[in-house]
Amino acid sequence: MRYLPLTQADRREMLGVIGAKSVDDLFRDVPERARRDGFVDLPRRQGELEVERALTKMAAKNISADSVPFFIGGGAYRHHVPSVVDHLIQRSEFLTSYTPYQPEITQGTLQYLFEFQTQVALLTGMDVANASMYDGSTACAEAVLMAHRVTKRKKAVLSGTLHPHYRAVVENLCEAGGDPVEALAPALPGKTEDIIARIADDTSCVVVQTPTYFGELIDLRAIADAAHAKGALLIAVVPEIVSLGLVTPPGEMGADIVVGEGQSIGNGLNFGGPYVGLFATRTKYVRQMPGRLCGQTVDAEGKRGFVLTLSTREQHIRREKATSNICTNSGLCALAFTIHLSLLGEDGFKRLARINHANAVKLGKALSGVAGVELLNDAFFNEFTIRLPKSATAVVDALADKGVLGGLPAGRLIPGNATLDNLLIVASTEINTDQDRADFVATLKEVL
Amino acid sequence: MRYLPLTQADRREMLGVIGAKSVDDLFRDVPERARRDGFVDLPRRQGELEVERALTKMAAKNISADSVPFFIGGGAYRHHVPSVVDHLIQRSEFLTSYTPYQPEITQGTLQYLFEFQTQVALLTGMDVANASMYDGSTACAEAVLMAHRVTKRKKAVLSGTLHPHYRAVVENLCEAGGDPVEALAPALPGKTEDIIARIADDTSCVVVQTPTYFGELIDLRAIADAAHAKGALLIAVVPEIVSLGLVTPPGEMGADIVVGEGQSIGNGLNFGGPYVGLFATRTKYVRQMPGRLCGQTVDAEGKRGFVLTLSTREQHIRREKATSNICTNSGLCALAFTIHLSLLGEDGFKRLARINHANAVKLGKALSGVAGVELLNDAFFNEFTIRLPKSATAVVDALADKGVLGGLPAGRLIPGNATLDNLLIVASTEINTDQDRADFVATLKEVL
Amino acid sequence: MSGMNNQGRPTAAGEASSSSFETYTGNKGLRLEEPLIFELDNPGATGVDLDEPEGYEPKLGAFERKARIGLPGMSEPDVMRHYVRLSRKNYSIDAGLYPLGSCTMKHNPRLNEKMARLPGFADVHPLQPQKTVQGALELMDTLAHWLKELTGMPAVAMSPKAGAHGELCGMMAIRAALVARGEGDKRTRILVPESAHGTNPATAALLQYKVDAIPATADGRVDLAAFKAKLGPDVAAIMLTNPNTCGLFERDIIEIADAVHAAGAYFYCDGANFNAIVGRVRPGDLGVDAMHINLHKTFSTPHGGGGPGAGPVVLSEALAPFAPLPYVVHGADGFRLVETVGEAKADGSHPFGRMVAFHGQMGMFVRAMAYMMSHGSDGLRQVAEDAVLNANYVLASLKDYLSAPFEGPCMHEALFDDRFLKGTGVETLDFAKAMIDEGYHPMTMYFPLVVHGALLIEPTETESKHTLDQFIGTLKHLAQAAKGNDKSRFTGAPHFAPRHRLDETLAARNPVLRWQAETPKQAAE
Amino acid sequence: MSGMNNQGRPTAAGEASSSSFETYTGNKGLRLEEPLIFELDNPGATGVDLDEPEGYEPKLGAFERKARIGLPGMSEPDVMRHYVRLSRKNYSIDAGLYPLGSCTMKHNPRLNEKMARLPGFADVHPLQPQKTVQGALELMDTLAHWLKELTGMPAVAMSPKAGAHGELCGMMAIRAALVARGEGDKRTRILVPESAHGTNPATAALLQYKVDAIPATADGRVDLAAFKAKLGPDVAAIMLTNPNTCGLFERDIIEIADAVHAAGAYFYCDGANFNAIVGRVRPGDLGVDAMHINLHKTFSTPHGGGGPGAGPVVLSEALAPFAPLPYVVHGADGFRLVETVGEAKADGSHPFGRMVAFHGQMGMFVRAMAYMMSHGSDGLRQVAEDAVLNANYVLASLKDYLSAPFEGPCMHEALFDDRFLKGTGVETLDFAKAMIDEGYHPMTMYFPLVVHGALLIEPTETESKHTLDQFIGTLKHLAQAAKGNDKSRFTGAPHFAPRHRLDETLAARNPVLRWQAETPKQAAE
Ligand SMILES: Cc1ncc(COP(=O)(O)O)c(C=O)c1O
Ligand SMILES: Cc1ncc(COP(=O)(O)O)c(C=O)c1O
Repeated sequence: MRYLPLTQADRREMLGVIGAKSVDDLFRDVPERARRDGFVDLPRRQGELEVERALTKMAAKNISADSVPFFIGGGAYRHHVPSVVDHLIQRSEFLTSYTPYQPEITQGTLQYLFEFQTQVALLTGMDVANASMYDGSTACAEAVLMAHRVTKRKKAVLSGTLHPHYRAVVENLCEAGGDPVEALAPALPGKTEDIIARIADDTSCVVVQTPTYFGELIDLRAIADAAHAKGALLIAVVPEIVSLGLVTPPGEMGADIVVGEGQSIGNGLNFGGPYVGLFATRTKYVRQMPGRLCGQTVDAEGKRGFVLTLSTREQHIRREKATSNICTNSGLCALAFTIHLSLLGEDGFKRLARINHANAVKLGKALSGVAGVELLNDAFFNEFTIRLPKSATAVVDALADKGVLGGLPAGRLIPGNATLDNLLIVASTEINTDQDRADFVATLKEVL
Repeated sequence: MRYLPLTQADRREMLGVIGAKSVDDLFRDVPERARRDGFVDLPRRQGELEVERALTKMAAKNISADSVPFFIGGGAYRHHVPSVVDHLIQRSEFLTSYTPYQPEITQGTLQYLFEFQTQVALLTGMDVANASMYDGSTACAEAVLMAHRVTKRKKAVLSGTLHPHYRAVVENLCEAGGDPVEALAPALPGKTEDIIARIADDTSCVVVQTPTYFGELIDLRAIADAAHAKGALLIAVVPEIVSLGLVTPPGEMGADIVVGEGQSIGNGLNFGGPYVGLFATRTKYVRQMPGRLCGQTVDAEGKRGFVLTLSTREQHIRREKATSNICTNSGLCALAFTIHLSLLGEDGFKRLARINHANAVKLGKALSGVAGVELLNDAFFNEFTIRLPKSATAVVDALADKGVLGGLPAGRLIPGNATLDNLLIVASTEINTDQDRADFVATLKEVL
Repeated sequence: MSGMNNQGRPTAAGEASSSSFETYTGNKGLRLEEPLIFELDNPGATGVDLDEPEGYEPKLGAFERKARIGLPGMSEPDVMRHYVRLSRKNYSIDAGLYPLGSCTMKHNPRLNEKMARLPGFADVHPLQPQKTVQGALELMDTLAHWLKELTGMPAVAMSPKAGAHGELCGMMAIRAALVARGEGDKRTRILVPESAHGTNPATAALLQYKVDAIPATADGRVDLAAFKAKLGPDVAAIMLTNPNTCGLFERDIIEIADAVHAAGAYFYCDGANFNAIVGRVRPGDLGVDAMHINLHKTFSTPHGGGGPGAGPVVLSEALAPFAPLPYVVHGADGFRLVETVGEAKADGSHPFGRMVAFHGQMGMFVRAMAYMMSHGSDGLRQVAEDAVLNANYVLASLKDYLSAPFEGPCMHEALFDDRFLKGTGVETLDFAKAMIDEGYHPMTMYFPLVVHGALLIEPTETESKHTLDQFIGTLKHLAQAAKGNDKSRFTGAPHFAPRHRLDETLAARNPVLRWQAETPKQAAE
Repeated sequence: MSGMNNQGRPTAAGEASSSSFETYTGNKGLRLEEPLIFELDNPGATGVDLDEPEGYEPKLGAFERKARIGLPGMSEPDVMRHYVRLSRKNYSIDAGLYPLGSCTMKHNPRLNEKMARLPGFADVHPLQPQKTVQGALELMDTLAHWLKELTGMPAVAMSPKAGAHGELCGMMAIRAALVARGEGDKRTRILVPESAHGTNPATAALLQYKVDAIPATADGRVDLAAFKAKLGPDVAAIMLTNPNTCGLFERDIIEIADAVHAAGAYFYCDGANFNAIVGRVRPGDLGVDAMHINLHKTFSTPHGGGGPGAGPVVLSEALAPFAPLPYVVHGADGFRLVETVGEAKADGSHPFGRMVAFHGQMGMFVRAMAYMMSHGSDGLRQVAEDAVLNANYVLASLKDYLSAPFEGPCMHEALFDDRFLKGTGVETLDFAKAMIDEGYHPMTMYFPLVVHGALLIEPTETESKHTLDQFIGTLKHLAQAAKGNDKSRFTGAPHFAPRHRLDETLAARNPVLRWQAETPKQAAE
């Protein structure tokens, strides 16, 4: 088998050195009952050509985003990733190294993590960021647990316009730990939700997303003040990180913890994963942070170098007292993020954000020009919500049949809420051309 | 522009250091008449996304070999190249380094060239090989010039079953230098050509290809003896190097120089280039070889290392006295060749050759089962010639319309020879499945 | 062309001189220093060409970001060079043996990378209409089938993002099952061997369970008597790693499982070491109720310098109904992704909730699938056998030079302790750092905690005998050097790496976690 | 996991020790030794899984190969590691400045690599029916259009495989034109400046021309008077490089061209240095009859450690009819590839023959096309300006520290000589090798031949000012060190590279050009 270097001759020789008659001998500690001879009931080995053909065939059964006018967002966004990014993350030295526990021979990984942490802190307007979490939703749940540790309280209040999956992940983790969660009902764009009224003395944190599930931009300042007044923390959630090229960062609006989904920068859609969770906070809370932190130090010669640090927060040192159980995170996705953002730079990143916004504004205009279609948002970035004259799910299906992937029915992730049935959440990024928008509008007219 | 690091500020500052008022200043040696202000009449810069879209559209206008049952050979063969190969040749250190003129920091390139030279010598059964030529056809022409240098004669005799393009390249180079070339008429498989009769006292070399243009395997021994008897050299041409996994190498049949096309190993079809020319000969002729040679030596610490050597043969040292004008060759294609052959190894390479042969034999059987179709070859490797009841060009066109790329009409490269009109040269490699062959046969029946 | 570089002047080797002086650039040949991107900022430069949108009419309300963000400007060539130079400071599997015990650092086939990049997998949105992603769902379903067959378990939860996340998922399923039985509050204790990986107790703690440590026997396994003594009506589960972190198979595992079940508790198995038994032993035959599988270990998805990974969890009949959302079912009308509690209830299951947004690590699923299909059931069995053979070869070859706390045979990793260093003044850490000078990544150190100064070596099946022999020779040589009095070679190690030993104490005492305009550049660059 | 590696044991930096001792493996940290594949042979191992064909009935006649070939057996992981380790012994543009004069080592965008791998370009056979390759022919036609526009020439031959092959093609076209005029035998002399690249005289010699050297003036250009004196009825052509190999623009080029034409000869221009003028000066406006373009220089197709390249040749009206086969024409029915003399004659042209099998370096064409489209006419003009600006910046910054033979401004490369080393005992070669220790690839040395101990520096436009400043600082530092008496630093250089200076004399005296079972392995591995 091509991946296995040992030959039969090698095996014989090695068994001799070991002093074992056979390989079975080495498995003698396995209880009789559990030993299997013969192969598991699965296909046998295949050559590279065969595997490639089979998987290529499977992949071809999907409609890939690059093959149609594409407007789906909802927490994952299609952006153009420069070819340099994918080339660099495939460098053996990045792709096939482990967590940098031996800093003398992993400075490459450590330095980009330090760069990543700095970039995330700058984007979010916070003091410090960690070296990544699994994704935005788990980062959000970890933020809530961190708020509990900081405030020594147990109750989280979730905005109703938090991404429904994020809400479910937070609820799942908190409730498994026996901690109560209060989640509001979704308020549509335009309507403001009175989350401040829910902040009580036992509130550990308020979790608010901007842009919201519906694409609306939210003012966090008042919420931050109210939360702080009650000794609670404000956790801001940013599902589309590109928005921070154009939109006031939560750090400037009083957030105590900012979590986000970093997929938009450097990472593909990948049907939902792997993505990269962003986690930033204030310096004073550093020792309560989950996940890995890379720090600057010097070596024996006094040269600058980087190491994983403050690991007394982590499971491998603190075990049941750790701030989280996370170990493997999203290192390589963080590298892709860091490289793409380095390529963009200050000017490129802001321009990218302007293009996204401009495309969304153009699309919103075009769509609201369609009879019976209403744009609900006042202020948005690259995603917004429209009300259709009929079921959004039916419309999206019909659009798909005609070769347009036209958005996310608001009700798909919040089932059983009739007020959402006709709402369609639509995103537009730099990848969309005028032609894409024209096709969308034309096809929508057909199916309405 | 993304590839240009200088900013306007940089440019101003640098002009200051130089003491020039403007960039135009630096171009002051250009005659007035030839200075252009304004841009050449071509499109302006485009972003990566735009370029990618435009070229992807252009590429989509071609029928790629992977999308249809594919049976074309004729000097370029479609084989499966393991993914490792393409990954490794894209390593920055291989892809973006220059010719290894500074051996202390190019041992990577030099060692694989040494490995390549050894592999080529082993495959061809010769003593030494060079570090690659442009391709098989130019290697062939260079071999003839080398034979002229060795024999101090000027006349080459070319077999009629030498690949017509190779013949054209040899004739072009020789005639440009005023040297005569005698080329025989193509002898069809089965018919033996009496090339021995053409060998005279002024013959510098005899050039014979095996497998031939028509796929037939040729016995070189008698030709070698006859050539040597007259003081001429035998140049053997191997267009499908994979054949040497199964077929007696020219080195064992008395060839003095063996040239070949290495594309089959490690390199894609690429519509004809870049490919990699193989060039091997006997030790005694080394100093008459064209192209680069990598040799083993030691460094100041006595450690083994490799360098380019015998460069007194080359243009950069010997100028008009050089053995060739070649400078840039096919380094990276040679690397791909070396990696792929390393992956195959002795057993894998021979097995690959057997699979190719078996597939061709099966196909030959299947095709000759079609009414009116006749297989002409007695002994062949993975390519053979069939006679069709009508024009091969018409048949190939009809097959293409039905989604089968069914071979090379013998007459395409040898126009104006009526005896070839109905001959189709067909190749089958490890990429062909039983389904491919069945589709070919079925479609052929339809179009006949 | 630079053909003239030795025009008429062939270099003669001349005298070697291993003098070591400081260079002007700080570089040393191909060992290149590199500043931070922020120190390379060239304002106005960019590596991406984008045109300003025409007819730009912002609809941002009061939320326009005004201030400078502080991102550095760089062209593409500068960015390329920066990260290539950084990469060259890393060790990697592709460059050499990476014998980290418990990490299963095996060869990562590039075929898998290529397959994961097929647009049909890589460029598909998780929320597309399901009829447009049937191939993606088919891949998840096929991978699930392979995992179930290989483990002999009836169900699998695919969404966990890594091993620790899988542990959390499995323990949540256990908790849900207990709650469903009305024993949710009653069972508050989790038994965890001392040798367990840190994520086990950390996971239990996340669910507010009390962690109760089980001692190990002299032969490195669970102390059966002590374990049984700890069992009781308040025990929710045992979290056991098998093969365990000492690289040993838990001989009494079936008896343990039976006892756990008899006590009304569940058996969580940490499957990080599945590579040792894949294709030969099915956890389902051992009485396991839940086990995570690190696709980034056993099934070779690359570690990527710390992730991403994937941690699907196989579940027993008892736990299957509580599997989290989403999951794939195969109906007449093709594949369906069950995303909501409503749909699940209709299927008669009771998902405990959702682990993560969307559906899990699709990119890793494709890689693992390509890896499994390439090996097949025969190749996978060979994987386990060769992994175990390699580890035992290392153990047998070194046990007289280093010191081994336990008798063999071991499974996929060979464990040593620091007794062989006693009196040398060389510590486990120093010994490991000296391996760096020899061109090796050190093995796992100081884990598991049950042996002193542990050195845990996992070669994996993708190392050749040739490689192992050189590695073994090196360790023998270093062990001799340590016993001789060549101490500075160890305490000063590494001598030849891009950096000498780094001051981790300083880093923790005075944390510098991000670049700031005023950060002193020091030696870098 | 190796999380425990510093469990409770943060490393303190401890004392540095730059002791240098020999390691057991010969490796030094990340500097890894690697044997030859033949020394890694593991008989029976293979890196490719292939099944034996069933029903195998050979039709090989008497030609079955029986003996062992001698190829080593290796698994995929071993092959991967071998070549990754080798790669790490190389310098590359991606790792640092590569200032080889005359080589135009600029950034190689990965977009170009990606485009060249589109199946529609990479997986197309050169002999497919033309209707199935219309996109490929369109690309060739489009690239040809760009090359003609940029050079101001009416025709281009696309098939030459590299610069030298392009020279051959251009000279053949000239010869064909002369033959057509009946002057084929009469004109036997080619004028070539002393400063010319070796391929120029070598090419002329291949065509049996007599090479007649033209001297250079004190300011590094063609001596007009000497040149005119050499003109005559037996001169076939002049081969002139412009900008020339001293990095200077030939001020009198138009006068030279006129004189050549007046003498009935042709003007071949070596276009290897086109990067200096692309988008700003069109060779067609200078009276050039033929010029090759190294796509692997000006248009950034990667050098790949020595190739492949591509050398299309643009041709004047006078030479266009003689362009070789094949070529692409665009008709009503799409694109057509003219492959035969017959077809060509019908078009009224008289191809002199064929340079190569098939149609040229398609893979390079795609890369160059992507590069050109990315820059556009505006970006390409900027390329020339920045290339020239960078070179002049280096010249101006170093002329007082090194010695420059000619007055500026230069074009795309800055030329220095070895006068600044006089009396130091340090030779040009030693000075260059010392740059390796500083982390730089040396510049081109001892070329062009018209200056003594030449140092030819071509930074290209893709280097930032930041990079140039560090490079300039380094050269100043080394120049001072050479003038001081730090001689061993130079003669012993490189000290820190994977190898010390190599014995090229030994290599040539006793050539070992292939591995043989008995080759002593010596230090490697
Ligand atoms: C024994 C063991 N359990 C659990 C884990 C955690 O897995 P992950 O890092 O994927 O979260 C690891 C890996 O580090 C491990 O070695
Ligand atoms: C001035 C000059 N002419 C011609 C050549 C030959 O080009 P190539 O190496 O592509 O054959 C080169 C490149 O080395 C060169 O620098």
